[in-house]
Amino acid sequence: MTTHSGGTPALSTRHLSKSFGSLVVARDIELNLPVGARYALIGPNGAGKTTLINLMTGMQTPNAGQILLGGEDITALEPQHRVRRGLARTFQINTLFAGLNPLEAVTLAVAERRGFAGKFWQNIADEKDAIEEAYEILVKLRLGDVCYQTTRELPYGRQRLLEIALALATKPKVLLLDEPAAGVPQDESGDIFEVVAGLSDDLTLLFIEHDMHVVFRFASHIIVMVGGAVFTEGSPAEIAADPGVREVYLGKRHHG
Amino acid sequence: MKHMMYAGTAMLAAALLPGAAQAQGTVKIGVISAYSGQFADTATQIDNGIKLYMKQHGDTVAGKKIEIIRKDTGGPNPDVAKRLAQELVVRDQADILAGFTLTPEALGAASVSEEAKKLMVVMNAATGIITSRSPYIVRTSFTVGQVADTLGKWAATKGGAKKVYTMVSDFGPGIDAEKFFQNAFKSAGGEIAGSVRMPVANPDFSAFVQRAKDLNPESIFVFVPGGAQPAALGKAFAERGMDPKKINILSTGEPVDETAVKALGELALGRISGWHYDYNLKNKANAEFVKAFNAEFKRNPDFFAVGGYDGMHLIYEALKKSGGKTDGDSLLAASKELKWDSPRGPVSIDPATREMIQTIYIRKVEKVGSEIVNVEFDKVENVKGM
Amino acid sequence: MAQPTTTVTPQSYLLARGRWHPLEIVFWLATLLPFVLFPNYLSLASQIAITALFALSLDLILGYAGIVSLGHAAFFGIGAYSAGLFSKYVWGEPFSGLLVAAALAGLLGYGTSFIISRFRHLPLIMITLGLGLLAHEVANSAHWLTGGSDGLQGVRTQPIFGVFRFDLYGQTAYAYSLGVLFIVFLCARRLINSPFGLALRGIRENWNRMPAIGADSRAHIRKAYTIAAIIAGICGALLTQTTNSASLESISFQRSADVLVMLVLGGAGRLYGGLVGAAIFMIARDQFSGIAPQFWYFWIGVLLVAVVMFLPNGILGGLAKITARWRRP
Amino acid sequence: MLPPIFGVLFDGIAYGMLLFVLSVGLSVTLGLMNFVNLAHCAFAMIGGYVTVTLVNQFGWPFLATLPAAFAAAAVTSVVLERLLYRRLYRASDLDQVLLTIGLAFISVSVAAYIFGTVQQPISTPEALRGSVQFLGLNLGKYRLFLIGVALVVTLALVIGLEYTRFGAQVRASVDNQRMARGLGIDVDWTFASTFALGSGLAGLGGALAIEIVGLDPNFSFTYLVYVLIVVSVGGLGSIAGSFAAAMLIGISDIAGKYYVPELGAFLIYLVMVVVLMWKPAGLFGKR
Repeated sequence: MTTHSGGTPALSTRHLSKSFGSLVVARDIELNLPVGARYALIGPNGAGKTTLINLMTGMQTPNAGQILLGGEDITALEPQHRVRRGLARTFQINTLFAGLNPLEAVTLAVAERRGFAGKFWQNIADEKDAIEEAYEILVKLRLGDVCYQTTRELPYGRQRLLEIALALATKPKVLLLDEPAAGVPQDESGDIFEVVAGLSDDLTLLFIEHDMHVVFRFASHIIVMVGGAVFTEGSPAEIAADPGVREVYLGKRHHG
Repeated sequence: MKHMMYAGTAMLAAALLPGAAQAQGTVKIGVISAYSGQFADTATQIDNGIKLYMKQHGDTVAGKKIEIIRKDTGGPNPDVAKRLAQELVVRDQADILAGFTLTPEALGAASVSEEAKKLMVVMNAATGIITSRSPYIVRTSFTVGQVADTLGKWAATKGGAKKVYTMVSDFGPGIDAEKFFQNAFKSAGGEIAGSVRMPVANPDFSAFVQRAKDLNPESIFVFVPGGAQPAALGKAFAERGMDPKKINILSTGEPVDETAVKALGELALGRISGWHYDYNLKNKANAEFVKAFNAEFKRNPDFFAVGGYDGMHLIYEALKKSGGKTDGDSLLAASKELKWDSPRGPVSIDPATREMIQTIYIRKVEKVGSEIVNVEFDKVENVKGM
Repeated sequence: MAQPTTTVTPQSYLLARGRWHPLEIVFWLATLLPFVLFPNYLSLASQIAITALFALSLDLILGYAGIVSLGHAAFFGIGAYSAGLFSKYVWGEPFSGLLVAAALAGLLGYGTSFIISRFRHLPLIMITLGLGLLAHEVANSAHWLTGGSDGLQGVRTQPIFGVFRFDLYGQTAYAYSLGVLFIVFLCARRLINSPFGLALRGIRENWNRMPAIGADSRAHIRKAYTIAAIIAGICGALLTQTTNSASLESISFQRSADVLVMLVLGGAGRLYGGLVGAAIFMIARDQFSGIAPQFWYFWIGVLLVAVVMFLPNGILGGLAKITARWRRP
Repeated sequence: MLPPIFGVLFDGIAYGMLLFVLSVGLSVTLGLMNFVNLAHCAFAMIGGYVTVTLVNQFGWPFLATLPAAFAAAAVTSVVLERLLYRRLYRASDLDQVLLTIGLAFISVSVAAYIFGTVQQPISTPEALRGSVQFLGLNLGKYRLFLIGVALVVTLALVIGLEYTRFGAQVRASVDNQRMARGLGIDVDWTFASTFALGSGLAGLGGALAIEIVGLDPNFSFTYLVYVLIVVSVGGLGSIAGSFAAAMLIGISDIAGKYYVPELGAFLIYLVMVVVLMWKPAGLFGKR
């Protein structure tokens, strides 16, 4: 079932549940992400995919269940502490620092990780290593040429890349990508996923994506969610062959 | 920066030396007052008093032209008042500082008057300590102690009160009023049944009035600042069924000022107060003053206005006596001997304290014809400031 | 801003952002002009410098971290009273008074920062307002200590360095206030260009993203709030020392509201916004009230409305937009 | 016979109702339109001065001036809305603060210029003076009247905003301007009339307030803090919330002063801080 059997999973959830009154958005979710995996999370709108990411990253609090990062229980940790332990995410809707430029934003993320963001007595320009690290990340994500432009003036596709750059600057062990190419024209979305595919093999990836071509091309493993619960999971081939998936998801997609 | 400072000092010295000579023909009076903000009406009335006096007596005294420079403090800001006093002395070459709606303003400017040796005429601010802050301060209003002490003594003796509950606003003048009234009342044989201090910004008094009523005292002494509160307090008394005709409600003048009495109407009947001035006072000087004031400003004068009016009188007379000399010492010496018939009755300056010696009237709110007014029925003469 | 060229490395770009602009040097040279050109206005200049510093301290939390406070005068007042009480009961040396005031205000700021950092938007504004009003009531009810509404009596400030007396012309007062303003400004400027300054801008730009890059926004806010409180305390102390008075007005809602208006008028989120706003507001007020002591509110009101209509984001914000338009025709 | 504290509580409720009428308009404009209108009490002051002038100069009966106070404040606000406010619907909160504080400044000096700085006296009709006896309590007639007016206002607002076509349009425009325009709703007109309604209520509150708290040119600022407290404690845009908050503030203020007068000045602020720390969005707030 898993590509890397044995060893502690990079990220796992146990009996993770969340509901608002009678509306259940996460039902007893059990997941294991092996180290270095490339997982896709699919499912119809309202299946609870983003909620799951919110729960795992601590932006929402579960009613029950645990989240384990590299075997450590992080359920009670605040979001920023999960990030510092190596669990990063991007957002489906751009959640960027509109008034900063990419260099500043990524440098800030690096500064937070390196623990000197509270230093108020030193010029930021003196932090040469951190600035260079930030610049390297930007270049890797093809943002080197626009790194001095204010974020809000960047083209939309570039902003999506900056989402990923900010997450990478935290040097995550596990990266959760919430529709990284959402809203990007089809021809550009390939670019974004190529960048994603080029990320280090040590990095464990989970991404939400609707475009099945992209999913089948980049994922080593697919999780299907429906109605707040895991419907099924398996290799791309298994999922493609699963008639149930076709019915609940692929079938519905044509209506949605 | 040091260089700049020395350069500045040199320039200043040069600029200032001829200063005294330049102001030969005019006497400049800097009026520092809270013209804007919550206390604007007080400042307006003081200003009306000043304007009326100058209209009646001309703007030339002892051969010199009087010029008024008005400065706004915006409220009880000692720092602003001090700065304005400095500017008046340094920039405008003022000879006399005057006005002072509120105690903090007067306290802020006091040090300037002392350092620059300028006569400072306090036309309203009424806390006792003010005159001790600079030897050049003369006050033409009153002190809270002067009124509260007199009323306390009067209430325990002639007023026949035995047990009093006191209700005052929780700020300087209120606490002064409480202290002076209680001490005088007790030393004249009365007993204090209890007391409460009420927040300064207090729009509704029913809770405090109910507390007083629970104790069922035979007399109550109240102090609240002028403005909206006197009427609110009076209405609270009426609504809680405390009729001034049955319970002695004593106060200084503010809680039964003209606005309050007008707003309360018959509810105010029977309220007793001790005060140094009312537009309804019966004397010749006041009759003329009220008539002229009404003609000029379409409203009645109050104790603020008479403070400004008498303040100008003091300045005019002092200038006459000093023969137009405007230095602080000459004007102070001249002021100390003054004695005149003010609209508030015979007054004089106490040379020891530089406060007004004046009559404190004991009044009762009564209906005279169709009007409801404060009517004096007793008085204590020659009360010194304290 | 600067377009990337081959010669610009990321580091030199950031270095350049922190460099002094010629206009800044002109600005600070201009602050010395009153000594020569307006020697009779030095008392006003001194109070402008103090208010400008107060606005700068509000800018650190409002302009940079996006924390709107309507109770900032609480720290000003603590500084004012503690400097006054220190001179009355301990000794009147001004610099030690400044330090004591800064320490006490900072302590209070640090204590309340734990409450402040938990809230945002309207609840935050109203909680700061509530705490500010409570501080005012405490100062009023502690007559025995503060002198209540009469103000604190018996403040005696010694000459600076034992030499420079606080004189009637306000020379010493202005030199002292301006000196302190400049030194604190340098610190604030360094802070803005520091990693911490960047983090504060991050909080302002996107509160929700901060935890996702591993930032503890609340810790940042606690720190910023404490620093702002320290500076506000210094301002209060300066006012007490230069006027030998401390009053309830120093801790009032009006002072909190006024400084907010001045900062927004000048342009929040810009180092010079508070300074320019305070100077323009106070000079306008002085001039208008000189013309009509009862009605200067009218002209100040017209000024505010006009600025909002023609120069959004404050005077400096509006001017920046206009000059940007010039450069890119 | 009821113990006297009930009489005190009655006064507290009546005072709370006055705060409610003064504040509810701001709650509507701030909550529904997201506009920070710190000049709200200036509109209240307009209502107050209209009533005072009509009663004292023109001899109108007090009650007849109340609709005039409402109308004057509403009309003035529409003029200002068309000229100034409208341009700042999308501006930052801080710019809105600056504009409306500026207008409040202007209102203070205009009022001082026209009416003078003096406290304005008002004589209410005989029927509203004095008090009635009820179970041994003295209930002020004017306070009974205030409570009645507040109840009518509440009822009218709840019905008006929940059950009428106008209410539906307001809510639609607030939720999604573009969609509302698409549905043929005149969004500009809806906003302007909501604003007029809010300011008109302030004008009514200002007229009713004279008897209790007086009227002078500083009114624009004196009650601003109280109004903001009521709006934030109640929850933005919630009429029931403003009502509950005004009651809470009125009663806790008066009861606090009665039982622990030493805390008199602190209590309102403490209540606000505690409520907001417990429920940052206010008692009935949605966000």
